[in-house]
Amino acid sequence: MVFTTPVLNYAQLSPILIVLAGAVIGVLIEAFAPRNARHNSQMFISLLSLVSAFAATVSIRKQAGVDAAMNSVAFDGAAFLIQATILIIAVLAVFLIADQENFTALAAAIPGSQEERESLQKDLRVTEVYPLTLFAVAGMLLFPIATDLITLFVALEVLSLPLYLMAGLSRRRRLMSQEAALKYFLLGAFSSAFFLFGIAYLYGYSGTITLSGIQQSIVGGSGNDVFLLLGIAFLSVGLLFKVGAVPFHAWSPDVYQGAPTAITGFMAAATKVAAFGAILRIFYVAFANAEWQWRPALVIVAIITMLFGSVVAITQRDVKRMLAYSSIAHAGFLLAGVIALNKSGLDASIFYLFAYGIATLGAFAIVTLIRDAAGEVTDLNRWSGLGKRSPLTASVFALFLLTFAGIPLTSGFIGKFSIFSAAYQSGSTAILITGVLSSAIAAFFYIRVIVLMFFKDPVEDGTSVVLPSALTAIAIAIAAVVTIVLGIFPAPLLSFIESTAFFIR
Amino acid sequence: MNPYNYLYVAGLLFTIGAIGVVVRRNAIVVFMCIELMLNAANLTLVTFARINGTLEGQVTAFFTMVVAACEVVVGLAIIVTIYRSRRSASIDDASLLKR
Amino acid sequence: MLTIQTPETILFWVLAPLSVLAALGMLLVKKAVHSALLLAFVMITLAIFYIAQDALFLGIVQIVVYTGAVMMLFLFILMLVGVDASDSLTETIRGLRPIAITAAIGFGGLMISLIARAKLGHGAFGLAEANKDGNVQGLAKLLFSDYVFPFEVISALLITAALGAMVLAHHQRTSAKPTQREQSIARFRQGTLGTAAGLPSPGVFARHNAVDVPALLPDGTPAPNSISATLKARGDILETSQFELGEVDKTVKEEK
Amino acid sequence: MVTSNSLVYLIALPLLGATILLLAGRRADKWGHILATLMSASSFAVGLYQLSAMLGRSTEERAISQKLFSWINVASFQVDAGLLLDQLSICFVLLITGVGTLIHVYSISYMAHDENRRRFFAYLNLFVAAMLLLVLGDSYLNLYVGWEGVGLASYLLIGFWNQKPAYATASKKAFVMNRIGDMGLSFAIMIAFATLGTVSFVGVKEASHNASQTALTAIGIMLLVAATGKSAQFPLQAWLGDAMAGPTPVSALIHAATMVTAGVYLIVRSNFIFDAAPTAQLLVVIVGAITLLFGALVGTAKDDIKKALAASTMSQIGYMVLGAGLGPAGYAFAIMHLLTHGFFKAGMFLGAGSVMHGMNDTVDMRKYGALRKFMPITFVTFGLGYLAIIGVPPFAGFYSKDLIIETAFNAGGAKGIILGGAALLGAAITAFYMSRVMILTFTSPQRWDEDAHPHESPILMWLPMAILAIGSVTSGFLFARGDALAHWLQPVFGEHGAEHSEEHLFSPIVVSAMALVAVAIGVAIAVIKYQLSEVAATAPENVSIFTRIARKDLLQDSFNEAVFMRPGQALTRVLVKGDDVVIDGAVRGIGRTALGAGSALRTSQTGFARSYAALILIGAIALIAGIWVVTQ
Amino acid sequence: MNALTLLGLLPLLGALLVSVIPNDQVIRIKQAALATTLLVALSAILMWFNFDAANTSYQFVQVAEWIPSFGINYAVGVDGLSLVLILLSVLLTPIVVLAGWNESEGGRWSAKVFYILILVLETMMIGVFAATDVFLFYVFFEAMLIPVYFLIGGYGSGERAAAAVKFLLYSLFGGLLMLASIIGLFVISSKNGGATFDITKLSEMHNYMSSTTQNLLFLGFFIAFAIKAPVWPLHTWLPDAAASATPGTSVLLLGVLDKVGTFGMIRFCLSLFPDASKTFTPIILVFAVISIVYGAFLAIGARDIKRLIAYTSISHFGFITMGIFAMTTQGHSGATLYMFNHGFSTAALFLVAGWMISRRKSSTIADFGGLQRVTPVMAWSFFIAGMSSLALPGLSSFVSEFLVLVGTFTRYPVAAVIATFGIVLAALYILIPVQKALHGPTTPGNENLADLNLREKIAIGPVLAVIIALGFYPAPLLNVINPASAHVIESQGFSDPLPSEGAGK
Repeated sequence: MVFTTPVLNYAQLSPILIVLAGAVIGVLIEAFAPRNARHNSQMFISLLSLVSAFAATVSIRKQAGVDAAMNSVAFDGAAFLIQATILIIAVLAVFLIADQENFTALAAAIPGSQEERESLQKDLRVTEVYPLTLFAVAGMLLFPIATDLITLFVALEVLSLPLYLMAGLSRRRRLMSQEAALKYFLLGAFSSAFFLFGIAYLYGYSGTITLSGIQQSIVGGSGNDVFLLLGIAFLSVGLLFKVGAVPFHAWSPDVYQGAPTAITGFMAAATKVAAFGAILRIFYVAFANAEWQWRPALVIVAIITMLFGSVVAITQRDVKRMLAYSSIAHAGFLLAGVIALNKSGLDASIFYLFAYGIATLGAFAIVTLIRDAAGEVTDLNRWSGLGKRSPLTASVFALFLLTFAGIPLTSGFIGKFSIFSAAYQSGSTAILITGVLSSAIAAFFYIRVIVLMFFKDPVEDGTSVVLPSALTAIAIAIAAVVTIVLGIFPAPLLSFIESTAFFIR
Repeated sequence: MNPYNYLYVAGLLFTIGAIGVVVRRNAIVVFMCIELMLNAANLTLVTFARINGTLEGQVTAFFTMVVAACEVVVGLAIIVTIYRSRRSASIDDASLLKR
Repeated sequence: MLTIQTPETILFWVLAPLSVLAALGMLLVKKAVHSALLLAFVMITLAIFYIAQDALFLGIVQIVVYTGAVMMLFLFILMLVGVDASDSLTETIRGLRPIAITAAIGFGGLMISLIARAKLGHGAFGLAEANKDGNVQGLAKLLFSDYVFPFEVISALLITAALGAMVLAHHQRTSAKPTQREQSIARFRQGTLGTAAGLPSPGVFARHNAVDVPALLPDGTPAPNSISATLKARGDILETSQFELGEVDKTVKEEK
Repeated sequence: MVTSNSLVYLIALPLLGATILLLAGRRADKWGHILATLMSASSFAVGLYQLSAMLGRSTEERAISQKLFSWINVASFQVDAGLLLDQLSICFVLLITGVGTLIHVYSISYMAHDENRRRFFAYLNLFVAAMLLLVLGDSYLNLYVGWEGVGLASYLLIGFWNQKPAYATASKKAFVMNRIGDMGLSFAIMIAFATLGTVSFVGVKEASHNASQTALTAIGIMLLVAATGKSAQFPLQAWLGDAMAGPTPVSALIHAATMVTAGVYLIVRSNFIFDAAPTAQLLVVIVGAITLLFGALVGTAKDDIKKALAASTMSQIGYMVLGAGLGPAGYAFAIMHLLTHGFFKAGMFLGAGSVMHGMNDTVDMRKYGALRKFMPITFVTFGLGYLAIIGVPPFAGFYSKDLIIETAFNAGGAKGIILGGAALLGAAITAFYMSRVMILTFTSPQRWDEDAHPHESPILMWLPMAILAIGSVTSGFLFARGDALAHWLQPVFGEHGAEHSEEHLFSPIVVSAMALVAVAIGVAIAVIKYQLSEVAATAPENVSIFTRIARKDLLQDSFNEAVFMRPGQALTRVLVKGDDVVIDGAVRGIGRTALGAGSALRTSQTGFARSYAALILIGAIALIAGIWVVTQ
Repeated sequence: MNALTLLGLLPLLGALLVSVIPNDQVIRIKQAALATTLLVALSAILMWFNFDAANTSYQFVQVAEWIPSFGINYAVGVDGLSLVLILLSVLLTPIVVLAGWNESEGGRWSAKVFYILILVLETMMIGVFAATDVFLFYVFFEAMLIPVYFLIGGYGSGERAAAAVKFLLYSLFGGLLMLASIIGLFVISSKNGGATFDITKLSEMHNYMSSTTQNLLFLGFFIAFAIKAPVWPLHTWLPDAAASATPGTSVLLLGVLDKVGTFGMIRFCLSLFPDASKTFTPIILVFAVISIVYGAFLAIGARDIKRLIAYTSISHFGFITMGIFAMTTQGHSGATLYMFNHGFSTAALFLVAGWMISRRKSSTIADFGGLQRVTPVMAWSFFIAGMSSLALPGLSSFVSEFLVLVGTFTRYPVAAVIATFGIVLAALYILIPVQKALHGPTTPGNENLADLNLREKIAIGPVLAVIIALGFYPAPLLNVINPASAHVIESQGFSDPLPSEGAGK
């Protein structure tokens, strides 16, 4: 028996490794640093590792190869773009997370107990969220570049487990938060079981677990496609669950609502990017040659996702739930990019992910600012008159809503335009028409919120806009600026993506 | 005997696990059902490893076990937390978030 | 080409129905503990299947890690949550039962018919070739060469799990635990001698000596927390008034 | 054609006057009326100058034109702002400016006590300008501008005292009914452009030689519709009676002498179309005949002096339309009657105004009587007009009306007899109701209200009346002598213009005799009925159904109301409701459907993790069911 | 820098200027806004004189790459059609600013916001007419909704928020349909000679489309435009919006914004999809004729003066649409001229109605009465505007309306005949409010209403002057319009019908 020593290309793995290192240092800080020093040092370590990871990604942007980790990961243009996107979002998310008002003081304390009150008085902090976030980020960085099914599964779990945990750490309405964690966890585990089952069948079909191996089996396969299709179907269940596509979406409104808002923002933005990155790679690289079999199903899923998300969002009364449904609708739009299955689909998806992710984070950041004595106010009715109370906050939130609605001169419009044109290019008229229709429906509720904020009088119920902490303010400002700049001058980014994005096989 | 028979068993076990998630209310039992599904997937992997004559399937199953172990830790921690808050392990009781 | 020998066939036909039945039982029994035990049984049968299918290492791991550790963790948590907690199996969510039954039949039926329909284009190869250096060695080769990176990343998962359990379960002291000295100072500062001494055992000073009778404090007042919490929980606690002392001097005199 | 650059002054002067008066506002109150009158008079002077210039040219060169600028110029649709002054238009120019100036003068006094006199004069000037544009425009589209312009002026003047809701309504009614006629003119122009490719008189005239009869008939009928609107002909006559809400000089100028005759002008101007379109021509005479009888019948029942005169105007224009419809033979007579009518009817209206002026603005003739003694000049001038209108020789009406009756009889066959008979009958009824007006107002015993102090009007009022009376007396003779007017107009109507019909059903003298007999009968009945018997000061109620119908203008308003107005209002209500309920309702319905769907789908989010799992499971089942189907 | 770009930037600079003036110096803000708009108007007039009417190609052209990935350019240029509409926009804006001097009071936000919105809107209006790149056009088309939305919702009266939402949703819906068509065009162009949005190049694309595709794409554009220039039955947003908006906003809304619809029909529907235009012409004409009659009837039935004006506009837009699809030079020139004239006559009506309403504090027609005696100048202004609205010969609307009718008649006589009935209805819907509001006895409460002040006179004067002057001498506009119209007709493969009778026979 010959054992070949594995050769790892550490440069290409460096973003992941840096983030993991940051996470481990974070854990060590938790273990050894004095309590009052933890928060700042954690934040510093987190930001430092994320920024260095970003720098690392940028420095290797020209590299490409499938041998970074013995065929387990592929590094290519698309990988660079998606990793960079995730890291940027993560940095902004850490800004929000650093605003510790969002997190419980002591997760182990029973809600409403004396212990909880004391820990609040003592100003305890769950600084563990930083390493947890970093672990999640590491998983997200790995997920879209994984080229074998094991790595894919492991990455999925690495990104999910911290999120399950963090969903339960809300400072207020902790019962809801814990419930969100429970639901997210149970359903997440349920869907990963499907994912794994899918892996099993794909392995059974092709005898290999690498994406390129599967692709070769599809091209040159003998026998019939039952195992392949079962594999694709079950794998898709897991993947579509992560992006919140109907009918695998049900967790997202509950979890978005229950989780601490900073985490919701992080989850909504970064998970979507990572998951779509993975979906794009899997479908473009491994399944492309079986497109005529999976595409109709995906078209149907995309259509009902767009419509469902938009229609249900209309009736929402809670801003976080509304954003959740909106994110479901956006998952549908993004699926259009997968369905497109061409270069412009890839480019469009990456642009869309970037634009959408940043705007989503910005929107949730604004949600953290609207508070009353008992914490965040997410009841939309109590947002009425926000434009009067705080014109700037309301305007920025309106900007994010407009970009979600795809109004020109915002990044969302360019994204929508490019993704739908890519889908239409590959012949999906149905996607185009449904997309347009559901955008119209979606506009309905985005505008409703704008009306509420600007055209209704404020109710005097103690709801107020807190001054954002510097970090939150920076996050919001960056998100707003990116949204506008990408709406007006998208050309540099678009052509950069166009020239950069590709999948290596 | 055809090794496919293992696949049938795995399919049935996966089905039972999936249904268990839907019908059982105790969060721990639900979680156990998910474990059953993972086991079914593992059985499929092992069987396919045998059919395909490669060990990748077994490696994957091995990974699954590790991952499942981690999942169990996190999952049970969450369940215990919610049990401590609510004095109930029924997932039906956790339905504040809806609509 | 792989041929399956008779012993394995027998093994399969004995264990497979049992495992499915056990799984079904796990689905249907009321008590969570029973479910757990049945699941453990299923896992052990699976372990046997693994071994039968030339996955010796996995079979062992299945028993040691899965059945041994993971299932025990389940049982432990079940104990923590209340061992006799039992589910009523009546469905409370309207319409879910028929959906579940249909889904069960549909999913199972479809799976079986699809597996029956599937053709791989080649027969079963068997693992003789792959396992020729030994199953464990073969796995190790893959694990430490081709899949070394996910293997390493798994560590992140483990740390996450540990960290997560810590976050959710670890109680940080919000204040330093009072020392004995502090406790006794606090007792004397309460302004009554009744509580100045440590708490007596049940029955102490009482006129009736039994575990279900609260002790009397030096000032004659009863101390309900001298009785075991279990008895309290059962409601097995006697009324104390009949056993109380009549006259007690409750004033505190300063000793010069 | 000879071009000129002075035609525009005809229009520009009064237009300038109107503009100045309207823009200057109250500042012009002191001198506004004088300026307006001067403007009108100078326009008249320009007209006289043009006439003399025209007389100085040979027959072929009498028509002159002026192109001001290119107005609407889109591809083949070329319309210049151009003016055309020929023998026909000069008649109108002089009538309009001449009578117009007299009425300006009259109004100075008549409107002296109205605080808005300046505005009144502005409107008058505006009217004169518009009317001149109507008759001077060299294309149908230019005419259209004047056409609606006079409509606007008429609207403004009818509604001059619009603080009375009824007057405001009357003005609106006039405008709307005119618009129906205008629609006809629009159609005519559109058809002309679509079929002939031009809308100028000259162009259409040339093209009409080669055009099919269908096209020309269509144009002709549409022109007739236009004429019925503007000239208050059947069936668009209903507005004229109500239009008497305007100050009396307005009635005299617009609703008697000039504007209402625009329809006749239009038909006569379009002679080349009607000549080639017999069907349209036949319709013209039918409309004319019906209207002349209709107006006459209405006239017999009116107690309001102005409404009686209005009905008479309608009837007289009926004569003109009848004449114009009789083709080349009748054009000149129609114009002649138009001119003479301009004199005597304007005079009578002014007289009526004078009477009202003296009688506290009472218009009910049953409250008059015996005014002869108190208003001798009015009586005389009115009387001369009366004699002219009923057609007593040698007054103007005799010549003009007689010729129309004669031509009608000569139209040939049953048509001739019916038309001639109708015209003759009309003459008799005219004699009756005009005598009734005369008697009730001037000669019967007095039936005044107590506070009435009748007196003669000041000179500024009676002088125009006198001048018009002179016209009423002499104009007929002047025009008819040696067919002077017919010869003058002949170039306009082309070579066959003045040729008389060869066949004569009756010789002219017989027709004149029959007409005189008819007039005598009419006068006699009136005398017996009103002069020789007692007249009630209030209109008797227990009268025959015919009288009642006649009082209600032969039910024209009721008809319009029942057939157009009420269904129209109902339709409006239905549409307003429908817009809200059906169209907007559908839109709202879509919104509600979306909301409903949202609420319904929302219930899928039960909050139970198990049902979410079930959803995932169902999704997975759907996927593998798809596989099951696909791989079969 | 290009003159057109500069013109478009001027209002933005003005907005910038306004935004730095302190909030409490309202007069300064107003003066700055007025000065800016006047400057823009003057510049546009200057441009008008430098325009070569005989040249049918675009002038003042500027093309710069914007989003090269999609072949999108910043491309502006004007032909006769767009020049006229730009002129309309920039002439009306200062008038609106001057006329609505106090409109910004009583709004939800400060006067500053009001004028910034107006100025931004002006930029958008210039841009939307000047764009020769379909994408750029779409961007302006959609983006201009936002300032109008806030103008209606923030400064209007009555159910302003609901009306604003209705307006926005309708427009967005149409816009999204158009987006779908634009995507379709884009994809087709990218498959046939390179992605482009250049209007000239796109007008060749119909050669590469199936008739079904062409019809669908046409409908996407047309419905968007039919909503904008409300064609029955897509009109119900307009009365609500007009009734709720401030008079100034209504002027810009009906006078300019709705023209984008009819402008788009000419510029895009006809030139991009000539065959589909022919296919749909009969149906569109039916809708146009229904609009004419329907709008008129609803105007007759209207009780609210602003709604009445809105309904008259629906009728007028029916005329414009009819003229466009009549496919004759007269119809086209008439329609284009109609757009300009309607802008002014509606402006006059709305401004005067606004003054009436602000004095009487009611917009119900029945609450007025006898205004002619109380406030003669105001009454006269209203009257003249009304006369223009009913197309009295001698006023500007007549020329255009008659051209439309005559142009339609030569090809579609039935439509023209039915439409002509509209002129009778027009008399009713103008004279009824004139009678109720201006004539009759003075309604109690109206005795002391103030007549127009100097500022208002200065504002309304030019409008009325234009109405009258153009009625008598439309040549300056027609000279610019005609070549453009002839060009469109010609490029559509049409020629004006020859006289059916006449010289030939």
